[in-house]
Amino acid sequence: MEFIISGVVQAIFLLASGDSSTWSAVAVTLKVSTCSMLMSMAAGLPCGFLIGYFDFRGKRALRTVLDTMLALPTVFIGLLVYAFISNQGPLGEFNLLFSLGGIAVGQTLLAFPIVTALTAVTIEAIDPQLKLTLISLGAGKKNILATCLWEVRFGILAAAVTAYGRVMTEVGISMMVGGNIKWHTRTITTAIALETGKGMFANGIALGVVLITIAFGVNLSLSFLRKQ
Amino acid sequence: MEFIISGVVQAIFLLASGDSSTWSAVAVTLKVSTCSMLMSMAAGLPCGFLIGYFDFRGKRALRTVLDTMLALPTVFIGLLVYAFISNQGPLGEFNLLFSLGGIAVGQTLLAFPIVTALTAVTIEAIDPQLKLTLISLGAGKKNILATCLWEVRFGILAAAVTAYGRVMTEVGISMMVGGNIKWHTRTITTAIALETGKGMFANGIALGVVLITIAFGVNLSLSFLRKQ
Amino acid sequence: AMASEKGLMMATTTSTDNTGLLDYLMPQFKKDTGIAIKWTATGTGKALKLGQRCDVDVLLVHAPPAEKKYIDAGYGKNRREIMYNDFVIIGPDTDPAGIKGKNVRDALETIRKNKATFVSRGDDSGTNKKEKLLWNATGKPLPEKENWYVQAGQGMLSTINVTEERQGYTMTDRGTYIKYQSQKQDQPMLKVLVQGDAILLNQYSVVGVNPKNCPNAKYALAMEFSDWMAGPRAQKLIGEFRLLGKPLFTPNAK
Amino acid sequence: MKSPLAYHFNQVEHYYGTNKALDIKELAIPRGSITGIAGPNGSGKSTLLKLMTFAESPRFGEILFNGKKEHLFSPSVRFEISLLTQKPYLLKRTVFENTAYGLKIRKNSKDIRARVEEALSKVGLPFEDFAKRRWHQLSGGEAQRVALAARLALHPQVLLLDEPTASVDAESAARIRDASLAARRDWGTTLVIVSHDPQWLNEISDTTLHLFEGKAVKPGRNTMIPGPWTTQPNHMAFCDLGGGQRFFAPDPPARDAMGLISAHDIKLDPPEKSREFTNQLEGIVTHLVLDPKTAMVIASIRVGDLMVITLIDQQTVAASGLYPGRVVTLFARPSAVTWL
Amino acid sequence: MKSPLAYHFNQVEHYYGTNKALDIKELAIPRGSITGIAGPNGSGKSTLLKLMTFAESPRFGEILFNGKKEHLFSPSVRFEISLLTQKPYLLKRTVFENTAYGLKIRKNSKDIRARVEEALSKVGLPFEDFAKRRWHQLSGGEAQRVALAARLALHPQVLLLDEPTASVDAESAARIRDASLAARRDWGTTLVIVSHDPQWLNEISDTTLHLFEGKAVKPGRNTMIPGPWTTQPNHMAFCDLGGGQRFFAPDPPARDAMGLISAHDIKLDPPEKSREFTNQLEGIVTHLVLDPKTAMVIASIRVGDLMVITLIDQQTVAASGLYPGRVVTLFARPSAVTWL
Ligand SMILES: Nc1ncnc2c1ncn2[C@@H]1O[C@H](COP(=O)(O)OP(=O)(O)OP(=O)(O)O)[C@@H](O)[C@H]1O
Ligand SMILES: Nc1ncnc2c1ncn2[C@@H]1O[C@H](COP(=O)(O)OP(=O)(O)OP(=O)(O)O)[C@@H](O)[C@H]1O
Ligand SMILES: [Mg+2]
Ligand SMILES: [Mg+2]
Repeated sequence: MEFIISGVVQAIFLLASGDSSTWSAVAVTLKVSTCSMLMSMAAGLPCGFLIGYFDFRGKRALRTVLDTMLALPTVFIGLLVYAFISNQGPLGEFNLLFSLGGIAVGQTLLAFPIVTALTAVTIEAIDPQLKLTLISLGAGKKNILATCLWEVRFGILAAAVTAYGRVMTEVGISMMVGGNIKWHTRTITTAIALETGKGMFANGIALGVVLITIAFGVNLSLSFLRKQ
Repeated sequence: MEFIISGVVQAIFLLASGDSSTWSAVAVTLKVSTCSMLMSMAAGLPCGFLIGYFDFRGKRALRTVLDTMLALPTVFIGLLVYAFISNQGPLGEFNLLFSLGGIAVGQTLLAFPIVTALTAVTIEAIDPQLKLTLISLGAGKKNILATCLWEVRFGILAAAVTAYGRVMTEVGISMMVGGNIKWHTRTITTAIALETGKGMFANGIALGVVLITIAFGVNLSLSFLRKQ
Repeated sequence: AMASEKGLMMATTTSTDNTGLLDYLMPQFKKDTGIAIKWTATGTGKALKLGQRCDVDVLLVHAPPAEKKYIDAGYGKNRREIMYNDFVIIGPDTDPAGIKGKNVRDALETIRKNKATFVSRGDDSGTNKKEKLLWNATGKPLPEKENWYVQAGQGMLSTINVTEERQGYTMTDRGTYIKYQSQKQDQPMLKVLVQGDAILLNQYSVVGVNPKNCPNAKYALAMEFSDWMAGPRAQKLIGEFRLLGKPLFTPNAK
Repeated sequence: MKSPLAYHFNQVEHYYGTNKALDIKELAIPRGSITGIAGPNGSGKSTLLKLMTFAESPRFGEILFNGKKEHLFSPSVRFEISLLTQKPYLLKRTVFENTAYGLKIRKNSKDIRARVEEALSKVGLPFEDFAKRRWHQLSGGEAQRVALAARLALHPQVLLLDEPTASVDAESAARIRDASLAARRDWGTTLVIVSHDPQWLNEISDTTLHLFEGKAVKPGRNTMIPGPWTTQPNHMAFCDLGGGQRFFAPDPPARDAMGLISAHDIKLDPPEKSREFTNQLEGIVTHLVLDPKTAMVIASIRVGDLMVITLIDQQTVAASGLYPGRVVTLFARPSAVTWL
Repeated sequence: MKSPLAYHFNQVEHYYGTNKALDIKELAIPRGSITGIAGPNGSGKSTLLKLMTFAESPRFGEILFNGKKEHLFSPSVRFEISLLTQKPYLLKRTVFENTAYGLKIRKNSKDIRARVEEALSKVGLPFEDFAKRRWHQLSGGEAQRVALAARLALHPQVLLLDEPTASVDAESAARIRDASLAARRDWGTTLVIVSHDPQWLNEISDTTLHLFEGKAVKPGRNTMIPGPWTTQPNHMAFCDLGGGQRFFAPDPPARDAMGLISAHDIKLDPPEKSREFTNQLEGIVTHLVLDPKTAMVIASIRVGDLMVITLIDQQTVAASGLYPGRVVTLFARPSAVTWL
């Protein structure tokens, strides 16, 4: 118990004192997660829209596959990405191993099914009248995509926030692909894992509190989007 | 690359040959994740319903907190639970540490915000007419809860599947609270982490494939719920 | 590995990193040689694998038999012993099985006979490999499936925590034990019961990645690192390194 | 002893934000009566019905149900009052399940099928064709009728219908009328029905409450004269009806005041000589409709842009040779105008 | 050269699953015409309009637009055809943004405000009161009118309106009529309008297409006699109208066949002696309505349960002293009945 309290105290100290290794991990976390969120949203929103909007053969099968992809363990994704970008892998020459780019690729793979699946179900719940309404007002394909997504913006926001939570907190990919290298690829979560492994539970808690504070800040700045 | 292929081959072998340590991990994973999904759904559905259905002061703030809870790192949750249930913790006498019950508690904490947040946003998107329609047909409070949830069953299903994916794949809690004890609390994901740590990448891939196969089975059996 | 000119990528075991040794030593190395070194701390098994797959340039590990096999397989080259610390067997103060003061072999025999809880790391790490070696030295098979033989599959400190919760015995490296001890404000529930046996020595070595296997590996820089570690300055620094006031590693480069 | 009144409104005001949507000083709805509610869009009709379900409470005033203060979820409200909303919502289930939903909630499970069949046939949907269809496999009018059937199946004490005939064909509208009348006859149901079809509403209801901007307009058939009013020095204001015709009335409370004149105050023959000034308007008969209840003829006469409504008995219509298309002269005393 | 026809349907059939919803052998809609579509619920009216937007393709047959085969998203379809759906959907935005949506898509951004203001005023919603309201802050009829305004703002070449006056008050219905006529006059718009209000529809449309079970009924005003028919040995079948009255017709194709008789074939005076047998029916006049276009009077006469429609000229109405409530005798030749 006592380590929780001292962890919280320490978190305040870490944030206030500008502890450089903490801030380095914060920066890495923000950079990587922002990047992977942007990529997964860019790919996942249109895919989710297509799956949710259209009826086609094999839709249910595709949905099942997508749902299964929600259960990809991060270590597994980490291993897959590693296989491709390690020196012996087909993409070895891009030097993505132990780099932020590599982590971002893996996290994109992690977030993509979440964004896609949740977008699809949200789009599917749209009033069927909307489709005909948009067409009847002269909306083209891109307008329909944009307007449908905007109509269900709260659902999309929820998808994004869920994916963001997943990306922010994952360890497996950052560890496997990033290597948890101090000052370079150490994210807050890999730092927590490290501290916890060392038995420095209070440090782990402190870093956890730091992460949650960041997440809170992000969500707070998104919450204006929730205004009706 | 080669370890991916050999991993997949090995996965088939593991499943077919009935490798006892693999099956033990499968059983543990299924037991724990089922248990934590049941608990988090039981708590999260009503909470999500209340948040989504009613308008109240502080709703937006509550939603922000909930969204932030989506970004609780699993190691952090693991540490919190550990603090409570370790021998020196306030709940030490229940002997939950290194037990499946302890993991289930932690995973419930992990899944609860996901179920709640996604349920809330789904319920919120319900046609405002539904409320008055149900009341006007004589629905009581429980009927309203049940019928609303059933009306948006695809959204609820998506929430459940997302939470399930999260629970199935988490490592931090199982490791910290369960202790990754072979034959007892070793889940597939902690086993993957272990194998990967040993450098047995093919084994990691194999176990990952096993996990995904299970998830696919679960999602396949849920997909009939998706029939219109 | 990394793109930078004079950058060296090392895979090492968690113990060197967790004790803070590398954070203490590596800035000196950089200062002396101008080589920017980065390291990823993992289990010994994974560290060796990363070297085998050419993702790192040099290894700092502690599993001599595995290292030898590794070099024989052509993955590693130029193994150089740098330092050692030692393993100890710890257990509850009350010592229910009664192993205190015994030699390793007798102690393990006693544990087996009494079916006293023994927590193994079970993660194929250097420590775990050593432990299995000790069990093998008793001449009987590893108690893989015995109920009293708990395989934690985690790092050393977590394993000690499991041991404490279970009131069992375990084998640990001394560095981690010192950490554990200090975390318990020097009143640990688990005490050192068996130590000092020659077989308990824990040898750390630097192994270069074989350029025949990995043409891109920076073998020259790796050797520079190896030389520096074995050199007088680093050896002295290692000897002076204190964790919580206690010496941890004994330099023994030849 | 139960109150003879199903509903009693007392100084009820309801707001959306700061926007007053309803302001009913008093309203008494007897048990077993059929009350029609008419009024332009946004006049508060749906709001009135919503308050009658107790799903929302009025900001001010009180509503008694069967003489008692009531609240949502009290069993007498829950199981006895049923509302057909203006845009009915169908549950994402089959037609059968939609119709049976309320019955299942009432744990009234033995004769569900019979009740559903009865209710569907009342709205003209053959059970065999429709029971198994899913909610989205219906045309607009069919969906509307399924929603009504779901309410009829409940045999409620109070049935509130918000535009039950919107987007419903004429035959079904007649069916809905018959079903409403049968509900009163067979189950003693009190009905409150909103509709924009004055003829249909008139055929069915005992009395009609006209709402305007949330307020109840005096009962009976009225012509509304929306202004604007141009005040003259002699306290007589006039409203331009178009086509050069003017309607005079004394002292409007505001330029945009809504004037009301009862159908009984519009005459086809010139009044006996009196000192009072009389509006004299020329118009074309457009509709002559029989009021089946009073056996009077309701005549709609277009005067400029205004539709003036008057009631004439059948003999007079026959005698004066009135027919749609005929030009007639109407007379009305300015002092007969009341203000909203 | 553009085709003089806006739409041309050729052997069009459309199905939902195996259920045939529409079966139009031929249909030609000239540019600038106003076509009314009438018919009972489920007769395929909304389906017809949906096909006219090209949002869906008919299972069989082809639809030409301006003489060409068209498809969704072709610019001439996208920007020129606008449909008001039966249950209009408002975007979760303000009234202004809903009304301006189509304009913004057209990148027609300079006079958006003026256009929106114009469109809203056409449906009787003051810009100041409504522009800033959000979609859910509207009554049912107001929402319906906002949706219409969004279409009017586009000045489309083709305007398809699915029950624009459902749940709209009488004054607004008149406004919508005027706006539709103005659209044709000012922009040459072709209108196709579905409505269940025959009078309103008649006032506005050049021709009315009656649908029944997906098929077009012969044009003009008809009375439908739904059967069932009881066949007699002499090949003459009859349908019970209630009140002991029977309508005779020869050879119905099926027991439940729908018989049709034109208003012109229903006479008020007995035919000259002829060998042919004549239906003789007693009924009560219920409505006399002026058809402003033909200046004829449309008389609705209740015979048993059936509403029979006939057209009479004003002189005859005046001469024969017809008034709502009067009992009259109608005559109709059985051979005048056609079958659907
Ligand atoms: N949720 C709301 N928020 C704000 N204003 C509302 C809301 N609902 C209705 N109003 C306004 O309250 C007034 C009354 O609305 P109500 O729905 O009762 O009208 P109505 O008589 O049923 O009209 P209609 O014939 O169009 O259905 C209208 O001016 C409407 O704009
Ligand atoms: N999505 C659907 N799936 C199956 N059947 C449908 C579907 N939509 C409509 N139908 C059926 O097709 C027929 C024609 O429907 P349509 O909506 O065109 O009727 P409508 O003439 O517009 O009726 P209404 O006056 O009730 O609006 C009806 O029998 C209806 O039940
Ligand atoms: Mg209303
Ligand atoms: Mg329709």
